[in-house]
Parts: sequence; structure tokens; C-alpha cells
Amino acid sequence: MAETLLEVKNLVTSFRTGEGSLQAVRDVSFHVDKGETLCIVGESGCGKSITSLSVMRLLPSNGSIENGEILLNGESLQKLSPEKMRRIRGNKMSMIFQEPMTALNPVLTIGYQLREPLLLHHKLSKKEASIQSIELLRQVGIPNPDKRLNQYPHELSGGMRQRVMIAMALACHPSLLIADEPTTALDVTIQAQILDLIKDLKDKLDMGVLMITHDMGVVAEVADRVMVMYAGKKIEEGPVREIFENPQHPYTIGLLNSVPNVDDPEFELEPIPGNMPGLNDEISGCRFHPRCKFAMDKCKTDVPPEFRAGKGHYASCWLADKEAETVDNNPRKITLKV
Amino acid sequence: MTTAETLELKPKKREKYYVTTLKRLFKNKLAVIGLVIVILQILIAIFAPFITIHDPIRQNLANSEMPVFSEGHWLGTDNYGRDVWSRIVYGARISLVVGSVAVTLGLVGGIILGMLAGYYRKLDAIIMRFVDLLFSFPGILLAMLIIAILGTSLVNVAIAISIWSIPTCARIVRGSVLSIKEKEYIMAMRSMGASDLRIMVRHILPNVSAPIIVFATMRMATAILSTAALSYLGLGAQPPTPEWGAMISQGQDFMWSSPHLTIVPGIAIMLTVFAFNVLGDGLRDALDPNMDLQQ
Amino acid sequence: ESTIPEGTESGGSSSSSEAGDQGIIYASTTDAVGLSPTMTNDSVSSSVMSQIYENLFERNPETMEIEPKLAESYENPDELTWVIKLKEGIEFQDGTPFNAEAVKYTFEKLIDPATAAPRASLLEPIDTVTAVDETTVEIKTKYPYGPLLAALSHSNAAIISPTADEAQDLMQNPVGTGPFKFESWSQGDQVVLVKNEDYWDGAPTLDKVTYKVVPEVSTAISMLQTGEVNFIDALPSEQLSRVESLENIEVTKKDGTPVYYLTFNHSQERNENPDFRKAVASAINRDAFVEKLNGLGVRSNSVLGPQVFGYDESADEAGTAYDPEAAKQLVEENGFGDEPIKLLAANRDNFILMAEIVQAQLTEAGFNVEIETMEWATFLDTARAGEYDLTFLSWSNVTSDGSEMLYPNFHSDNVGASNRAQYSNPEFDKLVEASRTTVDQDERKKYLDQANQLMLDEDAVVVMYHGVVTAATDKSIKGLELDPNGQWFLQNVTRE
Amino acid sequence: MISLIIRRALQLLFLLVGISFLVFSSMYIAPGDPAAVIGGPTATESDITAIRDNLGLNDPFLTQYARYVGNAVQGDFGYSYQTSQPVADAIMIRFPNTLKLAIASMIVAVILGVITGLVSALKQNSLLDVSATTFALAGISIPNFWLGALLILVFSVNLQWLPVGGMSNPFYTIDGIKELILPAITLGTGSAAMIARMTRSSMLEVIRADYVRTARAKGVKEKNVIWIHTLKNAMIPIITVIGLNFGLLLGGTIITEKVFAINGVGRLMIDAIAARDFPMVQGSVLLVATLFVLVNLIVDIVYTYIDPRIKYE
Amino acid sequence: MTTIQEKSPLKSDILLELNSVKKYFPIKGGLLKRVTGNVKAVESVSLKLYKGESLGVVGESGCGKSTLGRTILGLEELTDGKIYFNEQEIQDLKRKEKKKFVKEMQMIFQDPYASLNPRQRVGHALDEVFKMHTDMSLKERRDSVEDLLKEVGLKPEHYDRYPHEFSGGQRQRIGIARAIALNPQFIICDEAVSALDVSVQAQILKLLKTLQEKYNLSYLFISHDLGVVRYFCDRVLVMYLGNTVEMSTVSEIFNKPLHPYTQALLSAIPRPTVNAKKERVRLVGDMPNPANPPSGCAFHTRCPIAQEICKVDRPAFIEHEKDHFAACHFAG
Ligand SMILES: Nc1ncnc2c1ncn2[C@@H]1O[C@H](COP(=O)(O)OP(=O)(O)OP(=O)(O)O)[C@@H](O)[C@H]1O
Ligand SMILES: Nc1ncnc2c1ncn2[C@@H]1O[C@H](COP(=O)(O)OP(=O)(O)OP(=O)(O)O)[C@@H](O)[C@H]1O
Ligand SMILES: [Mg+2]
Ligand SMILES: [Mg+2]
Repeated sequence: MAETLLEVKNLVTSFRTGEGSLQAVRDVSFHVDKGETLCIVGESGCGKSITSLSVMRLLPSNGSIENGEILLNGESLQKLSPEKMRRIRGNKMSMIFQEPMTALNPVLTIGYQLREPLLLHHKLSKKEASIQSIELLRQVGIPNPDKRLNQYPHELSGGMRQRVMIAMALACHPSLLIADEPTTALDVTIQAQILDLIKDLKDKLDMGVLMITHDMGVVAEVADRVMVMYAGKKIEEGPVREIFENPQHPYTIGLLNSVPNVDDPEFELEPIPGNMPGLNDEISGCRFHPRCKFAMDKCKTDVPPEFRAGKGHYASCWLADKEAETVDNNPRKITLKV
Repeated sequence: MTTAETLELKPKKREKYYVTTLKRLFKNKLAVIGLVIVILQILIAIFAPFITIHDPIRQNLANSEMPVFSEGHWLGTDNYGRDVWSRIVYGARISLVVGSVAVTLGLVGGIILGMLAGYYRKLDAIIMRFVDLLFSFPGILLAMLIIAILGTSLVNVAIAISIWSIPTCARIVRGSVLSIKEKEYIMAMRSMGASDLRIMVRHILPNVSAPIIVFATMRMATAILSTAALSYLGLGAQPPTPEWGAMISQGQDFMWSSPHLTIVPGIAIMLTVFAFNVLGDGLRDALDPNMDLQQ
Repeated sequence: ESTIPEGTESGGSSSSSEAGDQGIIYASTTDAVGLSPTMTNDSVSSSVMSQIYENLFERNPETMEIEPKLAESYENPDELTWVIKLKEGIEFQDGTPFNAEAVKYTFEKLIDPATAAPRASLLEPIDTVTAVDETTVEIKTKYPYGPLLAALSHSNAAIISPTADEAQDLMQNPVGTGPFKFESWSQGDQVVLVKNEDYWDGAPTLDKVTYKVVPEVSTAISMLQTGEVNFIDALPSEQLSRVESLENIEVTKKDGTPVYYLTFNHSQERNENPDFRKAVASAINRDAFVEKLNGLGVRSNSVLGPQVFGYDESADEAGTAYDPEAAKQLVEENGFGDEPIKLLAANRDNFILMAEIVQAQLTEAGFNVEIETMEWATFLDTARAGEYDLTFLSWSNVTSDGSEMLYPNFHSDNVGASNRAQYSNPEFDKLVEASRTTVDQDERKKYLDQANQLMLDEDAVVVMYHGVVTAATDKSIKGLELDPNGQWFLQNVTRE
Repeated sequence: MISLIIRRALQLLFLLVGISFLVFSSMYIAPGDPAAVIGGPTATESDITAIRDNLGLNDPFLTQYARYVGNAVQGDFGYSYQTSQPVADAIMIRFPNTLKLAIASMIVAVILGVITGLVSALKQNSLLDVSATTFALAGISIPNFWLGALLILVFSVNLQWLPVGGMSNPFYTIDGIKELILPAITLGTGSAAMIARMTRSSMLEVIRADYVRTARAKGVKEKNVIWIHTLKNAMIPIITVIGLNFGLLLGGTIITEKVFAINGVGRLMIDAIAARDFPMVQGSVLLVATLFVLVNLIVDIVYTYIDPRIKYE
Repeated sequence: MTTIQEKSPLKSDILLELNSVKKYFPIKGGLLKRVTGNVKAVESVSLKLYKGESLGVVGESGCGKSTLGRTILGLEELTDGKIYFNEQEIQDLKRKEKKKFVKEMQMIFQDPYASLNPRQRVGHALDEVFKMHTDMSLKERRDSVEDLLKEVGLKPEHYDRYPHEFSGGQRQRIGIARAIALNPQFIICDEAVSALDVSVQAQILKLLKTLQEKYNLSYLFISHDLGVVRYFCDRVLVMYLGNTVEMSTVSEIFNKPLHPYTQALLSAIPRPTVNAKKERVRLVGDMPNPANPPSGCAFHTRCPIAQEICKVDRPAFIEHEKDHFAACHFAG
């Protein structure tokens, strides 16, 4: 049994907005072990980023954690003073963001921004920090690292900037790395480079990685375990192979069927009808039921609990309810080419 | 067929754009105060004859320089014995009319120039140089020169202020046009073969309206202030017009004996300008789509 | 800038103490234009210059008689000739002797068209100036010219030092024979004069005189109160009570020569209707207006004021008196209220005040009057060209001579120029000419009075008031002489 | 950078020619004759003609303008119609006062504006924020001619703390500073208010930026998040308003100099307009426009120091 | 349902043909803002598009895909080259004559949030198209608009709504409705589905396909998502730095890529299947600056098999196998 690094229990995060309070994350629990990669997948707006920002306690000013517990190495993060939390961020736990173009401060040099965590958390001298920064840049594969230190972010391409972000996040050898769609804004060729880099570094540093993405391809590439979110809820969780080969939740299935397969010319798309609900849409029962082909009456009224579907594989769907009488024509029997 | 399958969850709230804006505006207390003052002022201006008992230009030399809260003249009288309250009330008319004429003229000029400059690269350099030229004159000086040519009158003050608004307005419009021009819906209209005029009038103009509304509101404040300043310098309202700036200028001679003659119109100007400013500020926030996620 | 001598403290805000001994700081609303009598024609410049330069003659402020100043005496061998004897032993401040050559030089320079002097017309009647000997000047006029001595006492006819004028620009660096010498001038800020130790009539007590520019009168009064300045003049009537209430300040008033009047544009047909003029004149309550001036105005119908040569008491009540009922009737009968009347007013001095009150009174009588205010420059042009219906004019009579008032302002020669009223009346012209070409002063006075009465009978103008000249000084200042034309002299002023 | 300066110089040249033409023609067509002012009410027709001839006012417009430009190119900005003093001298005597006033007001405006703006941004929606915002909005709304008079009334006349007017002491003396306080406040309040508004909104905008979140994610101390990561970025629009406000300030000197009896270019300018003293109007307007362009050049240069993305090739 | 095999790419009737099309954007700089260089957004593109087919255009960001699309529509002025539409040269047409072709060629844009005027009701947006190009009466137009809305899976009631009342997918449907309003033969889809969520993306792709069958539409389908291209297109054109590097049928490209860039691109795609982990052709570095492209073969700076010759000679875009074009000295 691997050591649990991060544990999130019953997280509820909501926003104060002009239209009242909105729940962006609804009772989500998950954990990340040392040395493993957990992928959170889901479509835009389902609450992936907010979940990760909740963990970092970096929510926008109008957001707050309403409920739940977040434990890093068994220590509850919510109880920490802001100052203690600050010492953890960038040190034991760090984060990479989606937009490499805007995530770096345009008026500070790469060197300054890279040195910052080292000076803060490792109390290095400026000189030592510079030497380490160069080393970090080399690690993430940036050519001529010593020259880069005096450059500004706008002088670097998107891929380079994302590497700098990674270098910055890894500066203090965090035990947990949160990567919020680190490659979405990048070209495939660059994406491949970055994904490889994160994988390599993870293995080298034995980090836990919480990777957020909406791309099933990326999930397949990097994940050890996967958690699927829909409209603020976790709807399925399991080892990556289970999820791809034996998906339980109709949404997960739909997601897999919506992505054209490059390697399969015969593949036929099967879209999920309808649109993602808005945060403020009141939906009774299962939040997916209005779009679900297999929705039953129960789905409209009762929120499905988590059902176990295999080793470490859980799904929140009444169809996964083993105790219930089997439905005719089990929809889970889909043919997936693997 | 897939297309028919598109089912809707729940019809999204249908809310007109301005309704949303107004709702957001009403959340801003300061802006509401501004709006109330502005509306009050408009009402005062419209119903001036009904809320005053004295003719604002009727003199009564025997009753000159009466202090505030005098009988029959709750804000006192000036050195000609004219009722200060009546003059303030009728002054509101002048401020509003001159302000809105000036702002409207300035907008028309600014929008045309800004649109052309933003839309046609070739015209941009020429128009913007001209705009820079106007811009590098200190505003009040520009107004003074214009009044020197046209003569002293409120109409000319309005013209002068409008000319002085043109460069700022043109810049704002140009900036917005430049960014909107790159939007895909403009590209889409071009790909549909829409004429430039149609694109400018039907598609760009409505979308620069937000900054223009904000500008117009704020400019109203500036225009009222400038009208007062020019009248104060003796370049605006002709006596015995009850213009606030002119009232301050005249009252200043009596600062010692009758301070209310400057303080009352001063406060009137301040309140009005303040109201337009907060309203403009509030509108800017309310019209800013990013504001949705805040508060 | 070269005019500011190095090393002197050009500043002086803490001057109340600095000026404590024998200095005085005067605040004026505008800066002097220049300090050459030849080249300027404004009151601030002349108030500085009158301390530096002197004239051949001056009018005694008490007796209103013209007396020799730099001149010793004069005689008229014939109507066209004036032989003037000069005082001896006087030197300009630069050491140049004051003599007949200097006088000749000054007058010829003023008349010379190449000089383009703004007041060249002052000495226009002069034909030749001859230096008979060191101390005798002979002036020949083109025609008999009665007001010559008055003209010679005009500040623009002050005698300048020929050597200085040739060596330097008197506008910046004046040299005269007066009791004070020019020290420095920082444009727009202040002019400093110091005492002329060698003054021929005994050096003045004051060591230093500073003219400080303070554009806002209320600011100037505040400064007077705080001691930042210690002398201002021409107090606005609105501020009078405030100044009078200041403990450290003494206010001096004196009936003066300025006259303020409403005039018709006589080139207009409507205005040629005597009934129209009568209606206007009877609609205006001048007493009520003068009351507004808080004592800074003297009520009289006469065009030539009590302090002016040519005035006769009988003119006070002449002309049309205030009679609102009569005015209303005339207006109604003749439909004078139908067409709008443009009342032009320059936006300075008391013109706006007059305009507002008169407009209200005319409106009361049934006229339809609109005020149009203008900047001074535009006003001068507009009025000169006669583009108005009614306007206010004023005249500050520097020489206190009636011809000096009536000729430029109302003689038909000057229509299109200084006769802004566009007044043209052959009978009147004759009287004025006679007053000018007669040398006998009693005769002249008679002509002037007749001309004055004639205008009043015709309601050619409506006189609003005659000015009262004022000065507010720190109580420590003694001996200030105020001339009825508003000028003052510091020669005998002392500070305690 | 050099190229920026050269480009600005060219632009300035263009601007000056444009402005001088505009001023010249407007003064030409404006009613009111300089000769009439010089001659005064007593001048006769011949007096005025002589003066006009002497000033060359009877020449055709283009001749006059060409003559002016020709001389100006050689550094000769003409002589005042009124005082016949060289325009350059007249302006240079007054310019230091205007500059002193403008700089002092700018200092007041920047200090007051930035502090208020920062406070209200950092304490967003607090009582402090609301009062700072209200103050800022009130600041823009006060007519400065009125404010000046009130300040004199209170601080000079009643309390007698500060002199009423004038500006004659060097700025580094106590008296010199005292003289500057009231005019600088009068003139600076409006700009302070605008700067405060811009500071607030710019700070609020930057503080939501991704890179600020990145800084927090690194564990940067809150103090440094504000001072290093936020402020520098927020300064860019703030500096723009400061630059623009300098232009406004220059316009504002016209009234302030009048109220406080300061012998400056602003006052020179209105007096010159009133007297139709063309060369003086020209000279002072050109000076003010040049100053405006220079200040904006400085602003642009400051940009390059603050924002490395801005490069002027 | 048609399959790729059924739909032969070799239809004889060519709808659109490009002949070495170039589009440069001038770079202005220096004191006098003179042109100091060019961004060579489209360096040289030649292609043929058949009636009823979908031609995919793929390549990295900034390689000139969008510019190519806009240039074809005449939204950008052509720098050089020839464009034939229905065998007629259209690049130099005057405004009036062009109007005829405007009806035939339409575009669907990437950003569903930016491609509709936020202040215009969607009904009016569609109505405007008919107003500009037809002389239908108000009633006819209203009917047509409602038909259109139905056609793309929306409801007639949506006529009076503003764009912000729709989701991204619905907006994209409106964009499609606008594009098909005038019954065009040819539609350029510039990343028409990239901004959409996968679940919605699939819906839109289906819709586009349905419409294609119904109206025999031809698509120029610009995308950077190779999976989508494989699913949607008949033939593919691969671009790199403004150049065409490879063009062939989908199956050829995906099974037998000739150009090393295409190979790298294909191997970089993360595949949504757990087992498919293959060895990658790793590309180093980023795309060069189009203002200053490398000499010779533009790809040589990143090419794993580059030789000396690649630095000097630009390889020609030649047919290596039947209907399989590539620009590489070592193709195959
Ligand atoms: N500051 C905020 N105020 C109000 N609502 C917010 C705020 N930030 C995010 N939300 C809402 O919370 C929901 C979840 O947002 P989140 O950023 O977690 O989505 P996501 O899954 O990361 O999507 P994406 O893939 O687009 O990044 C969204 O519907 C979003 O609109
Ligand atoms: N109007 C323009 N002016 C100057 N350069 C331009 C312009 N439009 C595009 N470019 C440049 O042309 C090149 C190609 O741009 P284009 O938008 O066609 O790329 P793309 O392949 O569509 O990229 P993406 O996938 O990011 O949309 C880019 O380097 C871009 O910077
Ligand atoms: Mg996200
Ligand atoms: Mg593109």
C-alpha cells in the first residue's frame, strides 16, 4: 500500500456571485499517493481548477471552502495560519497553471521569478539560488539556461515558458505537484515534450502528481489513476486501465465515445446530447440525468452514492448499483477497441 | 439524427443586456446615489417653474444680499436681490443643456473620427495626428481660443467644450474599434460580403457603446465643470443668465459679506459633477463583463 | 531680463517686515505694459511712470488749477505760440541735464509717425517745437489750441531723457526727472523703484516702492490684510465694506474725474428717435444704482463731472430724470419693446454691474434687452465699429479738462475711432472746437458747459455716475496724495 | 531609445507647426484688434493705423504666418505687441514659476493619488475604500477656482498659516515651500483624484492576474506579492494617467495662477489672449505643447524601464 | 453512412484550386515606419479541392492555416499566386463581381463566443445575411431563418435571443446556420470545433457531416487536432511555417506519412487508449519565426533526419505516390 500524500474529503467549494452562492465543487473526495499520478478529467467548467485551487488555498477572493477536509501528509491544511500555508506552497506542494502566456510576471526576469521560491523556502543566498536556477532550467531542457535568467517572459515561446513554470514549481522539490491543464494551450509536439518532462521528473523526484486535463489522450498517457468530474461532482474514479476498458458511468462512456480515435478509421463518434449544465442550474438526483440515455426514474430524484466497480474503481451511478436488479440491455456493454 | 437530439436543460434566463447592466448598477450604492442626484437634477430642471416662486433674473435692489433662510428666500438673495434658489434651479437647466449639447457634439465628432481611424488603417495616421494636435493643447486654452473666435456665449462654450472632447472620444472609440475589428464576428460579416458602412454602423458601433456611454457620462461631469470654469472667467454665460460658474464669479466679490453667494453654487456644481462621475464609474463597472465573477 | 540688476533680492514676500522702515508695496491687478511715456497708454504703466517722470505742467489736485512743474512759467505771444520757460538746474536720473532740447526731443518723438506712439494724437495740434535757448521752449500749434497746457500735463507727455532714450529701451529701463528711480522689473511679477537721492525738489522719504501684480482683487485684499502688500487702490464697491472693516487699513476716498455712462449707438436709426432715447433715460433709476456703489460713485447727470474743467452745477439736474411711468408709456406708445436691444458690456470694471441693473430696469419699462458681454479687446473693436445698440463707456479724464473728454468721445471727427458713441452733431462739434481753439480759459469753460448741456438735452448719453477714486493703505502710511483722476504721488509719503 | 527620441522630435516638429498654424489662424480670425488694445480707448484712427503698420498687421495672413515661422525657425519668437519685449524672454521669466507649480501639484497629486488608490484597492469594499473612493470622486468634482478661493479664506486669511499668494522665494526655502502649498493643493486635487481612481482599478485588475496567483502559489509573502508582483505591473496605466494629467495641470495653471497671484505662463497666456498679443499667445502655447510632448516622452521612457515588453526600436 | 472507401478523392470536378499562393504581412519598423521585412504567413501553398470532399489542413500554431483560409475568401489581400473557384480566377475580382462568389464560399470560425455580434439577436444576424444577398420579403426571410435554425438543431423560438443566452455549442450551430444560409458550395471551417468541449465537439462534427451529405458541401477543414481530422476529412494537407509539406488521403497520411514532420506530428498525439504507447519521434525546439524562416527546407532546424542539403535546397512539393505529395528530400 503506497503512502497517501494528499487526501481530500468531502470538499465543497462555493462562490459568492451576483446571482447568489454557487457551488462549483460538490462534495468531492479523492487522494493522491506518493509517486503516483492522479488525473482529474472533465469538461470545461466542471470544477477541476477550483478543486485544485481549493487544495492550494488560492481560491479567487469570492470563493471559499464550505466544507471538507484537506490533508497533506496527514496534516490538515485548513487549520493552518495563512503564514504557515504560505510556507507550504511552493515548497511541499506547488502548482503549474494552464496559461503559460499569463502565468509568469511580465515585468520580472525569469531569474528573479525562479530564485524566489529558493530564497523563500530554502533560504539560499542569491548566488546559490542563481546557480540552482540554472540547474533547474537545464533539467527542464532549456538551452543556454544561464542566458535565460536575465530574459523576460515575453522573450520566450509558450513551450519555454511552460518549462520555466515547471522549473519554478519543482525548485523546492515539492512532494505534491498540481498541474492544471499544463499543455492545453500548447501545440501537440510541444505538449508531448512537456508531458514527457513531467513524467520523467515525477519518477526522478518521486512526487505525487495531481494532473488536471480534459483530454482523454493525455489521461491515457500520464495517469495512474483517473477521477472523472461532471458539473462539480466526482462521478467515477479508478485505475486508468479500468476507466478506459471498463468505464461504468454513462458520462465516462460518452466522453470516450466523443473523442475521435486517430488510429481507428472506422471509429464512429457518439456524442453526448445536450450541453453542460450551468453552475446555478438546479438539477435533482443525478446531475447527469438530463443528458443520460439510460436515465431511470430513480436518477431523477435520488443522488447516486459511490458504488464499487472493481479494485479502486468507484462510480456514482445507479446503473453501477450491483445490488439492484439488473437492467435489461445493460448499457455498459459497449465495445471499445483497445 | 443527431441534430435533433440537442435537448435543452432549462431555458437560460432571458435577460436584456441593459436589464443586467442596470441590475449590476443598482448593486453599487455610490452609483445609485449618483443616479438619484442626476435624476433629481433633471426633474428640477424640467419643473423649474413649479419649484420656485421667484423669477431668477428679477432684481430687487432693496432686498439684496439677504442671508440664507431669509423669509421668502431660503437660500438668500444676491447683490441684485435675486433669489439664489431660483437661480440655482434654473442654473441646473443651463448646466444640463450645455453639458449635453457639448457632449453630444463631441461624441458625434469623436465617434466619426475614431471609427474612421480605427477601421481604415490608411486614415489612421492622418486622423490621429490631428487628434494629437488637439490633444496637446491644454483644454481650457483650446476653449478660450475658440471662444475668442466665436465670441462669448453659452452656445460657443458648448461648441468649445465639444471640440475639446473630440480627441479623447476619438481615442477611446479608435481603441475599441481596433480591438473589435479583430473579433471574429466582424471577420464573419466581411466574409458574408457586408459593406464597410454596414459593418461600422451595425456591428461595430453597438459594441463600442459601453465605453462611449461611460465616456459620455464622465464627460458630462467635465463639461459641466468646464462650462462653470469658462463662465467664471467671464467667457460663458451672459448676465443675467443664472449660470453656476458665473454665480461663483460674481459671488466671490461678496465672499466676506455673503459667503453663501459662492458656497451655494459651488456646492451645486460639486454635487452635480460628483453625481455624474460616480454614475460613470458605476456604469463602467456595470458594463464590464468581467465584473460578473466578482462580488 | 537684463533690467534686473544682479544681486538685489528680487523677491520680497516677507516684505511686510522688509518694507517696514521706509518702503511700500502696492498691488495692482495687471502688470505695467512698459515704462516709456511715449509708448504706453494704460493706467498701471502711468501709475509707475508718474513716480519716475515729470511733466512741464501739472494740475493741482486741490485747486484743479494747472501749475508749472518742470516749467517755470509760460506766455502766449499769440494764439498759436506758447513760450515756456523751464526750471533750471534739474537733471535726469542718468545725469543728463533737463533742458529745452530734452523737451523738444520728447515732444517730437511722441508726434513722429515713425514712433507709432499710441497717444500721438495728444499733441497732434502742435506744429513745431523749438529750443530757443537752454531753458526756453517755443511751441507753435497748427491752430489755436486751448487745452494745450492740459495736454502737456498728461502723463504721456512726460519728459524723457534723450540720452537714455537713445541708449536704451525706456520701456524696460526708464529714466526721468522724478522723485523715484527705476530699480528692477520682473515682468508680470513686480516693479521696484528706489528713491532718487538727487531729486531737485528734495529726496522723498520712502526708500523703496514695489508694484506687485496681484490679478485677483480679493487676493490682493487678503494680502493687504495679512500685510503682504500695504497699498491698493481702485477698490471695487463690493469689497469696500470688507476693506473698511480691516483694522490695520485706512481707506481714502476722493471724488474723481472718471465718468461712466450709457450711450446710444447714434448711427442707428432707432436711436435717432428722441422719444426712444427719452424712454431709455427715464427708465433708468440712476439713484438706485449709485446706492449700490456704497459711496464709490457720485450722482450727477452731467457728462463733465464736478472734478472736470467745464463743469457747471446746473448740469447736475439737466437732462431727463427717472420716471418709470413715463418710460412705460413711451415704450408702449411707440412699440419700443418689440425689437430686441443688444446691450453691449465689456467684462471688466463695473460694466457688468451697470448692465445687469440697467437691463432689469429697461425690462421693467417694457424694453426687450439682451446683454452681450465681451472681452476688452473685442469690445474696443466692436464698439469702435458701432456694432451695438446700447453700451456702457467710461472715461477717466487724466488731464481733467472737458475738451479732453468731449473731443475724442463725441466729436464727429472721431467717429470710427474713439467716438464709439458714433455721435455726430454739427452744433455740438462747433462748441467743442471752440473750446479747443480758444485760449482764454473762461471762454472755454462756457463753450464746454454749453456742449455738455446740449448733449443732456438730447439725451445723447445717460450718465450713470462719476467715479470716486479710492486707496486703501496700511495705517502706517502717511501723506499719500490722491489725484481726482486716480493717480497718486509718493513723493511726500512716509511710513511710521 | 534614440530612435524613439528622434521620432518624438519629428512628431513634435509636426505638432508645433500644426499648433502654431492653428493658433495663428485663430488669432487672425478672432475679432479684436491688438492695436486697439495698445492704443486704448483714447486712440484715434491714425494712432491705430500707425500701430498696425508698425506691427505688420496689415500684411496678408500668409505673409504674416510665413514671417513668423521663418523667424521662429531661427529661434526668434517675436516681440510682444504690448510690451515689445522678446516673447522668449517674457516666457522664460515666468516659466520657472509655472514649472514649480506644476511639479509641486504633480507631487501632491501622485502622493495623494497613489496612496489613496492603493489603500482602497487593498481594502476593497471596506469602509476605508468607500471613503477613499468618495474622496477621489469629490476631488474631481470640485471646481478648482472655487477650491482656491476657499483655501485662501481658511488657511491664509483666517488661520494665517500660509501666504495668500505670490511666488517669489526659491522653492528650497521654508517660505518658498509655504507659498507652494495652497496652489499645489488647488491644482493637484483633481489629478490626485484621477490618479487614485486609476491606481485602484489598475491594482484590482492586476491583483486578479494569473501571475499574481503564480506568485502566491510559490509561497511569496503577501507583502512582496503586493509590492513586487502587483505594483510594478499596475504602475503602467497609472503612469499613463500621470502623463496625461500633466497636460491637464498645465491647463489648470491658468486659473490657479490667477487666483494665487503667481506670475506664470498660464496667466501670461490668458492676458495675451485677452490683449490679442499674438506672438505671446503663440510662444506660450508652443511652450506648453512642447512640455506636454516632453512629458509624454518621459512617460514612454519610463515605460521601457517598468515594462520590458515595450521596446522602441 | 458514407465511409472513406466509398468516397473517392479522385472526383474529376475540381471546385477550388490554389496555385502557389503567398501571403506576406509587412513588418513596419524604423524611424519612418517603413517596411523592414515580411511575416511570411503563407509561403507557398498549392492545392486542389474537389466537390463534396473535406480537405483537412493541419499544422502547428502559427503555421499559416488561418491566413490561408482568409486569403482564399479574400479577407486578406493576396500577395502572390492564383486562386481558381469553379475554374474561374477570383483573386483579382472587383467588389461587385466578388459578391457572386461570396454566396458560394463561407466560413465558420473558431471562437463561438467571438464570432457572433453580442448585441445582435441571433435571428437578426441570420436575417441580415438574406437581407444583404437576396430580395426576399420580411416574411420569407423570417421563414427562412426559422428553417435554418431548425436545420442546425435549434428552435425557431431562439430567433429573438442574444448570443450570450446560448452555450458554446449552440452558438457554433448559429455560426453554421449563417454559413449555410446562402447555400454555398464551399465552407472553410477554421478550427470550428477546437474551442468546444469534447461532448459538444462530437455533436458539431456530426452536424457538419450531415450537412455535407445533404448539400454536397466541400470543406476546407482547418484543425490542429489530428484525431478530428482523421475522423472528418477525406484528404489532409500538412503545413509547416507557411509551406505545404505533405498532402494525401487520410489513410495514406496516417498510415504511411512520408514527411518527417508529419511523422513527428502523428507520434506526438496523445492517444486515448491505454495500450497504445509507442516510441515517439521527438521534435526538439519550437517553430522558427515566420518573419525569418530558415534557409532551404524550413523544417531542417528541427528535423531528426536533416542533412546538409536540407539547409540549402528547398525540397519541391512533388507527387511521390499517386495522390501523395510531399516536400522532403528524403521522403519515403
Ligand atoms: N471567481 C469565480 N466566481 C464565480 N464562479 C466561478 C469563479 N471561478 C470559477 N467559477 C465557476 O466555477 C466553475 C468551475 O470552474 P473551474 O475553473 O474549476 O472549471 P474547470 O473544470 O477548470 O474548467 P476549464 O477546463 O475550462 O479550466 C465554472 O462554472 C466557473 O464558471
Ligand atoms: N494580420 C497579421 N499581421 C501580421 N502577421 C500576421 C497577421 N495575421 C497572422 N500573422 C502571422 O502569420 C503567421 C500565421 O498565422 P495564422 O493565424 O495563419 O496561423 P495559424 O496556423 O492559424 O495558427 P493558430 O493555430 O494559432 O490559429 C503567424 O506567425 C502570425 O503571427
Ligand atoms: Mg480550469
Ligand atoms: Mg488560426
